Amino acid sequence: MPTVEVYAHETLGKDLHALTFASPIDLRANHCQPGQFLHIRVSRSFDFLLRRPLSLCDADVEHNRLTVVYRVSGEGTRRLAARKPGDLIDVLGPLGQGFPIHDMDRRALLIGGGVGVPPLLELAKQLRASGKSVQTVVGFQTAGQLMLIEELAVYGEVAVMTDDGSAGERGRVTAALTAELCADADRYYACGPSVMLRAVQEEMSGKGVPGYLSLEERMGCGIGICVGCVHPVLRGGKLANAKTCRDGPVFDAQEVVFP
Amino acid sequence: MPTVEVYAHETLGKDLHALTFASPIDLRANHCQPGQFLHIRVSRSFDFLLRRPLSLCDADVEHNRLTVVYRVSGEGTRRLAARKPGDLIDVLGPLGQGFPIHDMDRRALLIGGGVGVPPLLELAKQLRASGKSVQTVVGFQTAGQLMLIEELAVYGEVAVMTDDGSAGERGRVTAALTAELCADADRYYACGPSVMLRAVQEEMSGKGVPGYLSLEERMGCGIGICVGCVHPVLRGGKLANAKTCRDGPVFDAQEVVFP
Amino acid sequence: MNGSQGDVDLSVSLLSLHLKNPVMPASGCFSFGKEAASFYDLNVLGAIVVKATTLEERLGNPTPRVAETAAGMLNAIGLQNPGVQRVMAEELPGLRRYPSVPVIVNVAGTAVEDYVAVVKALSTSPDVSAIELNISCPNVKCGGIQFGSDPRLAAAMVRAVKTVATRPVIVKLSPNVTDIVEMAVACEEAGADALTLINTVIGMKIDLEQRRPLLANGSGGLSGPAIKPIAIRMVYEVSRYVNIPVIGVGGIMTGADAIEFLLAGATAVQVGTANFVDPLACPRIIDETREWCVQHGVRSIRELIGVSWRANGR
Amino acid sequence: MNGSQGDVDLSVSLLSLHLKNPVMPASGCFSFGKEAASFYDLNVLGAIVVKATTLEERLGNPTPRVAETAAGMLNAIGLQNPGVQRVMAEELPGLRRYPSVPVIVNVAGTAVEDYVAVVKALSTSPDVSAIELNISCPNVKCGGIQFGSDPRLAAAMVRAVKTVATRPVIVKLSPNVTDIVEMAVACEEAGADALTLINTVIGMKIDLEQRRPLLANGSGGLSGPAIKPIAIRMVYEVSRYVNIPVIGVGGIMTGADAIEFLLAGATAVQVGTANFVDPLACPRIIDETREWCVQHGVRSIRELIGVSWRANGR
Ligand SMILES: Cc1cc2nc3c(=O)[nH]c(=O)nc-3n(C[C@H](O)[C@H](O)[C@H](O)COP(=O)(O)OP(=O)(O)OC[C@H]3O[C@@H](n4cnc5c(N)ncnc54)[C@H](O)[C@@H]3O)c2cc1C
Ligand SMILES: Cc1cc2nc3c(=O)[nH]c(=O)nc-3n(C[C@H](O)[C@H](O)[C@H](O)COP(=O)(O)OP(=O)(O)OC[C@H]3O[C@@H](n4cnc5c(N)ncnc54)[C@H](O)[C@@H]3O)c2cc1C
Ligand SMILES: Cc1cc2nc3c(=O)[nH]c(=O)nc-3n(C[C@H](O)[C@H](O)[C@H](O)COP(=O)(O)O)c2cc1C
Ligand SMILES: Cc1cc2nc3c(=O)[nH]c(=O)nc-3n(C[C@H](O)[C@H](O)[C@H](O)COP(=O)(O)O)c2cc1C
Ligand code: FES
Ligand code: FES
Repeated sequence: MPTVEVYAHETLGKDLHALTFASPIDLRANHCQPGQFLHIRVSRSFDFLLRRPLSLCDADVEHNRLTVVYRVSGEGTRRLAARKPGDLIDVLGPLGQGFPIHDMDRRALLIGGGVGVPPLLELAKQLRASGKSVQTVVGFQTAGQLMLIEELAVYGEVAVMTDDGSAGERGRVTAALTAELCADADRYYACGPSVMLRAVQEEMSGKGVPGYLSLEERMGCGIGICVGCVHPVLRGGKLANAKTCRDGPVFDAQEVVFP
Repeated sequence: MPTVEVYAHETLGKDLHALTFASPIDLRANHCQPGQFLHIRVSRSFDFLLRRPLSLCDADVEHNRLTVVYRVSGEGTRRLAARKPGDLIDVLGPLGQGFPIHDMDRRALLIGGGVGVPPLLELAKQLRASGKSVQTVVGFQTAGQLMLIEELAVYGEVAVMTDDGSAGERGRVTAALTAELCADADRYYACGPSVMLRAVQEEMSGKGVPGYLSLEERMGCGIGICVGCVHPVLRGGKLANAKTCRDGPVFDAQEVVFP
Repeated sequence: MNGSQGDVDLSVSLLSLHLKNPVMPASGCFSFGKEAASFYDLNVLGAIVVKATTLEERLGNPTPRVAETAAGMLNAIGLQNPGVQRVMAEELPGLRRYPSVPVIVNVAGTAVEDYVAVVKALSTSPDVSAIELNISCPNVKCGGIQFGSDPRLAAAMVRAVKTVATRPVIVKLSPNVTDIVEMAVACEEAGADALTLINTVIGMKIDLEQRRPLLANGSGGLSGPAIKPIAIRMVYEVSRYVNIPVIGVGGIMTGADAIEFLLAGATAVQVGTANFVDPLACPRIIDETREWCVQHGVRSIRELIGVSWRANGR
Repeated sequence: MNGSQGDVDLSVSLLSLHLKNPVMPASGCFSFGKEAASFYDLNVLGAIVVKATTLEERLGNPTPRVAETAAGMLNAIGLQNPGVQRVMAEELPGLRRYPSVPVIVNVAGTAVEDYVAVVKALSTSPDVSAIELNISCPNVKCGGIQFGSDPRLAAAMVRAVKTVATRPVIVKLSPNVTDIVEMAVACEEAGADALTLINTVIGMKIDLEQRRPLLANGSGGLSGPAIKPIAIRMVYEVSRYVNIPVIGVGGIMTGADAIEFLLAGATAVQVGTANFVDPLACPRIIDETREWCVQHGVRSIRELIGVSWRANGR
């Protein structure tokens, strides 16, 4: 499988890392979409048999490098955190359907929670590159978990929410989705935990803004062959189980059903 | 478990390595016997759940270091071969009963085959240190597998046999056990594959020379708790299954029964 | 690869089917082939086994459906599939692109009548080379597992299906039984043309933080290298006892693993979980199998089948 | 370790026995304790389970008796032991040095009368706190496994043993059955005081160079992390069904693994293969279990038992 070299591995905060590696595909020849993910083996050992999905956070087309930003949340990501520049890692991707960018849009609202924030960075970059204005709202449990705020601020205003009020405003991201903010937006793009996405979906559909949700499910294969990662969607009036790895992770918010 | 630092890792030949590491026990305070073994985890991964037994080949009391010499013969030893100076490895031991040195002996005959040769080096050293003369016969399949010949030659004459005649004399080690050579010997010490040990036992008992055999069995634990590594012995006229890890690996040749 | 590999004959006969090599993806671990086809040319495969097909569409179980374990994984997919009519109309025709690759359709259901109806439907399809009866899915209530654990029920099922099948019928057995040989013999006597062993082993993982089973379904099926010794033992026991071919599956990650199954008595092998870890697992395993034969002077892979027990006599 | 750990109550009651913590070495993975005692003070243990004891001395199987597998190992020791009389005379008295540690003696045999005779003999020993009936050893012909796979035979065995036993009788079940709950219920109804699950899973490894099974015995028992999901599922199913305590065993390597078994419904746990990898496994697992409780605000480990199914109702 595609084995690529680690270029840089930075610590962004407690248990938070940015891993940059040679892209398994030629970025000049192949466009990669924000919201797509990389599927990474954290070790050759059978102790970590399955790959870990991590969102594309930055694509450096010039140097043909990709960056993922991840939080150490279990043994697998802990193992990944030990990789050093020059090490080889086994990476599949970018995989899946990312966030579509619509030509006619002028203003995009980006909404991220926790480890759902990283894909918003490449998204903001590509949105700006196609001339749209970007407004971002991100939420975290607590100040210690903040990430990528300055990087996102390069592309537009960033509002920060924390559950405990230790940074930005106290409250959930939905509290920041004021009528004012949303009236302006042609479209929203959200990535974060299920509870957040569900709340965002409700809030924004109430406000009549169309958008996209990037869903998170446990994956077996990441390439659409195990049917492990499904999420219910309404298609043609019928309930279906879509594969988040191949039909998603990004879905039109209208079709996503939260069970 | 005792984790010790690798001091040196040399390549002695194709797939043949000498690994030197800090002794898990203080060698000045604790005597270690030639023929004892170290029980080494080749990796933390569950892919290699069991430890690998490797014979003590050299004990450097002054620097408190131990050396094992091993051949890469499977995935576990291949993994071990990747360890570099400064790495930490998990080593238990030295374990088991080694070769006893008898005060009244004057001449010892050492007989080794293949990866049974390494323990003879520390044995030759200790025998010489206690004033005995040492004569060694070693056998290998072919010239490419020779090991430790010069090192052994420091302590006495070394006769080399190869199955294909590509080095030393052609033939099995038993062919070198001439009446002349054996007439001199007070005792023999043998380590090697089962077929060799069985032939040596027969040959030497015929010649009336007492001796020791170091046996090789697959081990579960190496510390006497799984009863996986047994070998039949005759004790008090009764057949018993002795643990090669704890009662051995070195046994009085008289009591060893080859099934 | 080197030139001398052309000398190794990897082909095996399985029932009326000629397989150019003994390696095929396992059911449920390859979907219907479309996705894998973006990674390699499926023509290299010995055969293809597609996902379990039921009479009606099934949405399967809620998520999480998969969990990682030591050297393995648990799944509780719950037989999600579009139903036999759509499988025949939408999925199977795409595999015509690989005419040298037999297509085996895995069939599941709740009652004997379901199985019979699905097999009847499939028997009209030009795209089906053989049927694999999945009487061993541990992940759905009434999902066939009762047929997989009672020899009389299994035999009745096989007999019923054989009356309508126009293709060879392979029965896939569950390892979650006291006596695998008894199950195998019951199926053989009822007319099974071949056996596949093993399906997944029932297992569970508890989420320590949530303090409840990690899979939404509670338990799931264990697969991957962890179960290889269980599968090898069952293939060994069954293949030396029955007179129909056995397809081995469980934990195959490398060519050496495939060889181990052949030595144990399998005529062909299926690769499941490995496809998730490495999308190129099947072609790699085929190459490694060939390479092993070259290195061991094996001219035809058929020489290896069952050697581990043939040497000892039966 | 830190000071607040004194706050965690790790003790559990198992039958009439008070265990200072729920962790004990598993039978056959600790011999009779002598060797482990050179690594640590056995007083830290919740209990000790000693190696299977039979009526007469047994030499066991030929070697190789052990083989490594992915995240596991196979063994076919074949019940080597010096026989019950010498066990009582030579092995058990040494454990008097650890008066706070109950000693559970694992009993195996061929016929019901053997088991009864061994239990009778052990019932006269002051060194035995409980009996663990091993009706599940897969590695000897007629080694008890038939009792472990037939609920009626198991029940008959338990009844016969209970008539002579003066100590609590724990029955250790085999996972190699179609219906583990049926086995458990049969033993409970026959008077078993507790159950241990699971013994090893039957498996095999083929030596590719020799082209025959690696173990001299052919098949062997699979243990280690590979089987943990199988054990967890059985402990979960059985403990929510029966009313006697369940001791969980299979693949425990860490404190988190022990916690997983308690959540699944085990009242205590046994540690087998881990002792081979790390002679200090038991004391380490006890420490890690305590540490986990501290970190999760658990005051008494008894709070955790069966929580994974209690939450869902029965
Ligand atoms: C499409 C997608 C994109 C993601 N992008 C990011 C990202 O950019 N940054 C980031 O920090 N995290 C991201 N995650 C979550 C990340 O995949 C998990 O945190 C990670 O897999 C945990 O692995 P572990 O070995 O540390 O945990 P363990 O608990 O040891 O993992 C065990 C198994 O569970 C799976 N698993 C555990 N937690 C999750 C989870 N939350 N989601 C999916 N699978 C899980 C693992 O992949 C593995 O198979 C993403 C998840 C998905 C589905
Ligand atoms: C007391 C003793 C001393 C030894 N001393 C040496 C030595 O000094 N130098 C040396 O090169 N070799 C020595 N060996 C052999 C060495 O232990 C094996 O070559 C090694 O364990 C193979 O491991 P592997 O992972 O490469 O092979 P694998 O085949 O992957 O190992 C799988 C399992 O089988 C066991 N195993 C495989 N081959 C052997 C074997 N021949 N003997 C015992 N267990 C085996 C492994 O330990 C492991 O548990 C000794 C063996 C014993 C019993
Ligand atoms: C995600 C997943 C889905 C599966 N679906 C099916 C199925 O639909 N029908 C079937 O007979 N077996 C199914 N299986 C079992 C596999 O075909 C195979 O028997 C098992 O996984 C053991 O092989 P492995 O260890 O190579 O994965 C499934 C296995 C997995 C992991
Ligand atoms: C080498 C070995 C010997 C064993 N001997 C016995 C035994 O004598 N009696 C018994 O009931 N179980 C025996 N077992 C089974 C263990 O007690 C335990 O049930 C099994 O190994 C699963 O636990 P583990 O995965 O922690 O090893 C033995 C296991 C091993 C590995
Ligand atoms: S992870 Fe396998 S289908 Fe999506
Ligand atoms: S290896 Fe376990 S007793 Fe010797």
